[in-house]
Amino acid sequence: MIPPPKFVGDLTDLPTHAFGHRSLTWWGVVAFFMIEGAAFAMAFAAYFFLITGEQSWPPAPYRPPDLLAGTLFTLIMLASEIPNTRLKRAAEKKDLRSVRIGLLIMTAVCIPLFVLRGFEFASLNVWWTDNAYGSIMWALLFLHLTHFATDFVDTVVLACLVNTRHAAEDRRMVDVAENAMYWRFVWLLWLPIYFMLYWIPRL
Amino acid sequence: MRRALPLLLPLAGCDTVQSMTGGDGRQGALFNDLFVIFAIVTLVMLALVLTGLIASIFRRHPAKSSVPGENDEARDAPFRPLLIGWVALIATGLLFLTTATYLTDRAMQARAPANRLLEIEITANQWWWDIRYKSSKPWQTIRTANEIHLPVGIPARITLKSNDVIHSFWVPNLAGKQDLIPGRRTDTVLEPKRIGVYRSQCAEFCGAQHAHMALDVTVESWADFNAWRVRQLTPAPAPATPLALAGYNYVTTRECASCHAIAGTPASAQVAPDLTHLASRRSIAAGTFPMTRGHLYAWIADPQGAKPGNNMPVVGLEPNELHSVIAYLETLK
Amino acid sequence: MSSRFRVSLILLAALASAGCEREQRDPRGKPLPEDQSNVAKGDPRDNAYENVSYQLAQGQRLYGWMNCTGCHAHGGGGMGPPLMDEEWRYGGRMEDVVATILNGRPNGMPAFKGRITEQQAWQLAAYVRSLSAQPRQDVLGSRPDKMSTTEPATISEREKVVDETPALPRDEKD
Amino acid sequence: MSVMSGKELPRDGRDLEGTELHERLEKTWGTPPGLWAWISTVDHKRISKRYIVTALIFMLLGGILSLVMRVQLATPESGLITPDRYNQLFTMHGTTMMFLFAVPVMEAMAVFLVPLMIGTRAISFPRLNAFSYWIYLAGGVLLWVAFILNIGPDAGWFAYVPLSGPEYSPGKRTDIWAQMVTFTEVAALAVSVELVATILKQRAPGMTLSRMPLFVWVSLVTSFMVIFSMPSVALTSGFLLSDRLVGTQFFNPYEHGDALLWQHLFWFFGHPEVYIIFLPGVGFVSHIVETFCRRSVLFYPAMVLAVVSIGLLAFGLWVHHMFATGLPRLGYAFYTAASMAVAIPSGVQVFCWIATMWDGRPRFDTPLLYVVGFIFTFVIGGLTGVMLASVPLDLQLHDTYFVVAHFHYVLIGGAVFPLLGAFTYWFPKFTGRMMSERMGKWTFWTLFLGFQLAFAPMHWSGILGMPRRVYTYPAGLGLEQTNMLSTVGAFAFAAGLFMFLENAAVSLRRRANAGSNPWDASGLEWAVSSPPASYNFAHIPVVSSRTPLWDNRDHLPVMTGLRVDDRELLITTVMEAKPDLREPSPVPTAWPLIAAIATTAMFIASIFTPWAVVVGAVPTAAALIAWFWPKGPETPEPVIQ
Repeated sequence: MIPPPKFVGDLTDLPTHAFGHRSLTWWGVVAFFMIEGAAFAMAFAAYFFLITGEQSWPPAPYRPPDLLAGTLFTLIMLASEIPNTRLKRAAEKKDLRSVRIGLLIMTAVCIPLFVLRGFEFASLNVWWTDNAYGSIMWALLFLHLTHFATDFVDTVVLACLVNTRHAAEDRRMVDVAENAMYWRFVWLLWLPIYFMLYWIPRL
Repeated sequence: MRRALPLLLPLAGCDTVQSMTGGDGRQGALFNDLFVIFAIVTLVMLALVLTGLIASIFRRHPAKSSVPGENDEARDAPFRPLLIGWVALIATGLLFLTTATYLTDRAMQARAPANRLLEIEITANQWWWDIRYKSSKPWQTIRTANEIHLPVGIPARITLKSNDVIHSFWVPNLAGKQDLIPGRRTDTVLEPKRIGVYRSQCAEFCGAQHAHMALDVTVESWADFNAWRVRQLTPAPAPATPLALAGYNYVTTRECASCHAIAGTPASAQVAPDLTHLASRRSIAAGTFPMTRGHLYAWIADPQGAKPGNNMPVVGLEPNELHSVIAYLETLK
Repeated sequence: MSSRFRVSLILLAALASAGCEREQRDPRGKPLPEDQSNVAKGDPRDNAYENVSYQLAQGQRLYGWMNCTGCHAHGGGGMGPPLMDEEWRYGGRMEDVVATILNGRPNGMPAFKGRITEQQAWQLAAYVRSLSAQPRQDVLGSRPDKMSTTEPATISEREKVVDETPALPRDEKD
Repeated sequence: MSVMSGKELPRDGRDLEGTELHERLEKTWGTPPGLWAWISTVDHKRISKRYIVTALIFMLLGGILSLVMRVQLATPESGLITPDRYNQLFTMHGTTMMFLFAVPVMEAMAVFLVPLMIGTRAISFPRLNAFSYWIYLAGGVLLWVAFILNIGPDAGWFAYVPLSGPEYSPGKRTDIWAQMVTFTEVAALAVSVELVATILKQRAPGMTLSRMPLFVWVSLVTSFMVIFSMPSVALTSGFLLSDRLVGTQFFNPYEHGDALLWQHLFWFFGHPEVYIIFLPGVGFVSHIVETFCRRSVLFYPAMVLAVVSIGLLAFGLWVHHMFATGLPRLGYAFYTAASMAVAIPSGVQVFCWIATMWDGRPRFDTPLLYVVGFIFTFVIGGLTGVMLASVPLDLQLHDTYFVVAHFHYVLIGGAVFPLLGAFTYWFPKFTGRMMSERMGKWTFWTLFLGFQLAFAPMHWSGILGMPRRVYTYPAGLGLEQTNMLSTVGAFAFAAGLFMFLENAAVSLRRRANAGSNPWDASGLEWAVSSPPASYNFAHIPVVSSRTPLWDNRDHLPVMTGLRVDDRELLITTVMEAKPDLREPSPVPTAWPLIAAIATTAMFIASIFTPWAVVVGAVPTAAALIAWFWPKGPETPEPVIQ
């Protein structure tokens, strides 16, 4: 029943990995971006929906969040793109030494960010139990924290991995490049959240 | 045309007190007209599809010998004009239906110039309706529960609120639904066209007794309505018999008075339905039972058996207390 | 039947009864037997109200319906004593609270005997005790769907700080 | 590590084919007997079968609930079950059918069929696939164990706040519902990610986008719909859980929250959900029509366009579930128009199928009967849908039994009939056996007539004023006959379903072996043995048309050179499907199961305390790290850039 094969080509010489959209993993990562992006889009929609029901935002007598911690966090996030880009390039060039250093730098960058995030919660000037304004502010900050923490764990694991015997495999470099891509996603996502948390209540 | 809808409904022998086929209100009648238009258009479309389907099944198909899939794309071409025509037909039908929808909706929204407008405020609770007829003079405000009376031909603007969860106000014979949402204030207009008794039922799932959350609607002449209103404005009469007096004493000082109000007596709590004219209503417990002495006994003696999960507790009345309470409640005409 | 299977059946049954108890919805309230002999060990009826979500929730609604908020607010106290703290003037056991509700106390607490049913008194008492975190925290919902009448902690705390140090940078901006 | 030439590695080709190739590939890809292998397998076909069997069990359970409800509703003021129990029943019925049956079973069909249809050896992320099954199973078991313990959710499958909020739904019932949603969302999203990557990157050489089988197209579109709609309900059920557990105020109208926020977020998911369930039916029907009419479906581009446009329109309709909430009237016009517009692509599809039957040479085997039943039923459901899109009509018909009739016509007619047809059609591919044709026809007619008897009267029940979700109704409203008819019909329909399952069970044991292509169909899934070998394709097929098996009757063109001693996939380009890479595919492992157990523990514990999220994240993260940690050195490969 099965028609016999007719050999029309050979695949032996194809490479076994590639960077960017040629690789399967890249598409998986992008699909996860879409999922998370959709979740954040709905959270943003919920935020603006709640605003429409209010006389003022934040509702009286609440004060808008304090700017310091969030702004510092944003600046460090933006600055971290410099070592992040370098790391991605090093991975694509398969420069293992630079990748090792780059991953350590990215891990180190996260430490002050975690501390600042703690201060950010404190500077919101509202508890999540106070009202829906407080709830959505905490929710946005917390949702972003989970993404940021996920990438941190991923970075730490990769930093360990590139110091084991698995480091030499070329696919590791693809992993590192994709982790760098994820970091971009994390800070890109942060920019609208920063604006919504700290500036819209001041408009 | 208003009467055409029942013809489409072989099983609907007659209009009932809770049926969309009634068309007893202005919006209800408009709904019926629009429904008939939609029914005709959709039935025509269905007939077209079924004709095509049946024809395709029973037509003499070409012989079975040729190879499957041969020249398929080339053979698609003759069907193209048919497909385009079909899409155009659907689009035209939709355009027609959208226009009809728009016009009907506008007609429903339109306020008939009325020199009299009734203002009613309905607050939904799990699982009963709190009714207030508003008036510029506070002493003319009527408070009742689980029933509304409407004068025929006079629009009633109804403001809707909820004290707990989302409910939906719906008198199928008169008009479509409007949700009652806590924290929001919605409104709707009823314009009854015909005298009659109707039944309204909560149309949004609201918990354990959603099924037993009905509202009696009476549409009557202006004179009857006025008589009813005057009666509603009078406080409860003093008990005349010793038994009723015993009941009065119980109802106004004990558990009942913690939740219910009876105008003209010390009972003034706002938690549960107003009882001032309880005995004049058509039903008990938000349309759960008809108003009869037997049902009243059953309800007061064991509200949880009659309507499980509702918020009226089993008080555990002694038989003599029960008799006296019922005797008093029956005086609340 | 293997013994392991039997053990797992028993475990499942235990889980079932535990789950059922807390989740039971008996709209009549639990029967309240007159037996008071076991008071020393704690009244067995405590569990039937205090650890049953539905009874607590009913108590929560009664708390509003019977206008307890009028004096006690949402537990913070007002004319009447606060109910959120650990202090009980007349004893904090379920029976004590029920007795307080039914019989009233001097200085303004009215007696509710004859105005609410005994089951309702137990529901209320269970809710009142839950305000001071007496029963397990996950039995009652986190908050009612009502306005919270207590002052949000963040505002009052921070206002104080602002008052004491008027030279904070964000004040200049204002 | 030295890079050595990979030329001497064993690969399929002229030197290695036939039985020897089969044995060596089986060693690489196969699942050996034994419990451990069963637990750790990542074979998409095995996981798909588990998914399907589990989903069918949930369907039966949900169906039994509906029978109990129908008995309760057969007579007015019936006292068979308490209102509390009834509310649990209808909530469980809706939740089970939507979250535990319809979406998973459709995705499971895609998990089985898509890799075969596009000619690849495995799904893209097979471990994620295994994980998704375990998570789905955990969510379903959680819900049903809770129900058996009388903690079943009772706020409706839509769980409107504030009824589902902390004050009006005491206890853990709603938390279990909300967390079950999280489980099934995770599972569905994971499958969608796999399908998108598989479809875009693993198609056989030559299978350009314009040669993709229609079922692959609908799988792609529904996967994107899942990706964009399900995060919405995951987010909002998260809000609900936090309102109930940690006292956030999202839905508390007295503290600046809004009850309608839930409805917007829920229906932004809930409406696309309906099309996520219905679109795979479009795919099934297209394949069945093609095979049994001996002619490819007319106007392939129009069909694809129709599927894509339904996928897009689905996101613009959610407000038509909320017409009665009193939103600004002006905005309604848009949603009315958008909702009605769905009739156009649906009409195109119906036209194409009927025209295919007209122009082809139909043979009315059971699968094609289901298609006929589908067209009849679905068109009625679609037309009542047009009625419901009209605001003045909807304000009357909304939340009545008319709507119940409508969506059962759409979902059973539009999805379950095609699904049963698809089961019959692909049964030989799944199991290697044919289903009984005679029994199949009896089954079809029982199901079809039982369905019409059960659901047609509900239109009248609704028009006569019967609201949905009521545990009983008073006598004297004219509802007695219609409800009795519905109950009788429901039992007939249930009998049909049992006949179907009986047919499947008997056929599985007794019927003769089906060949690889018993229907003489055209798709690549029929170019492998029935049931397919663990590696699917011994050689990667090459495609040059939409109907490869019809066009290549003598020889199937293939490409060779994938490794035989390691799991390797051919990765092709997105648009043109040109061979691009050979990527390794993961080996079996139990880590997905372990990760699923850790995640389950975290999810369930977080019903009781928020700290479970923090504490539970640690074992979950540990399991995930172990899962992705590379095992052993890869065998060396030449690197050619």
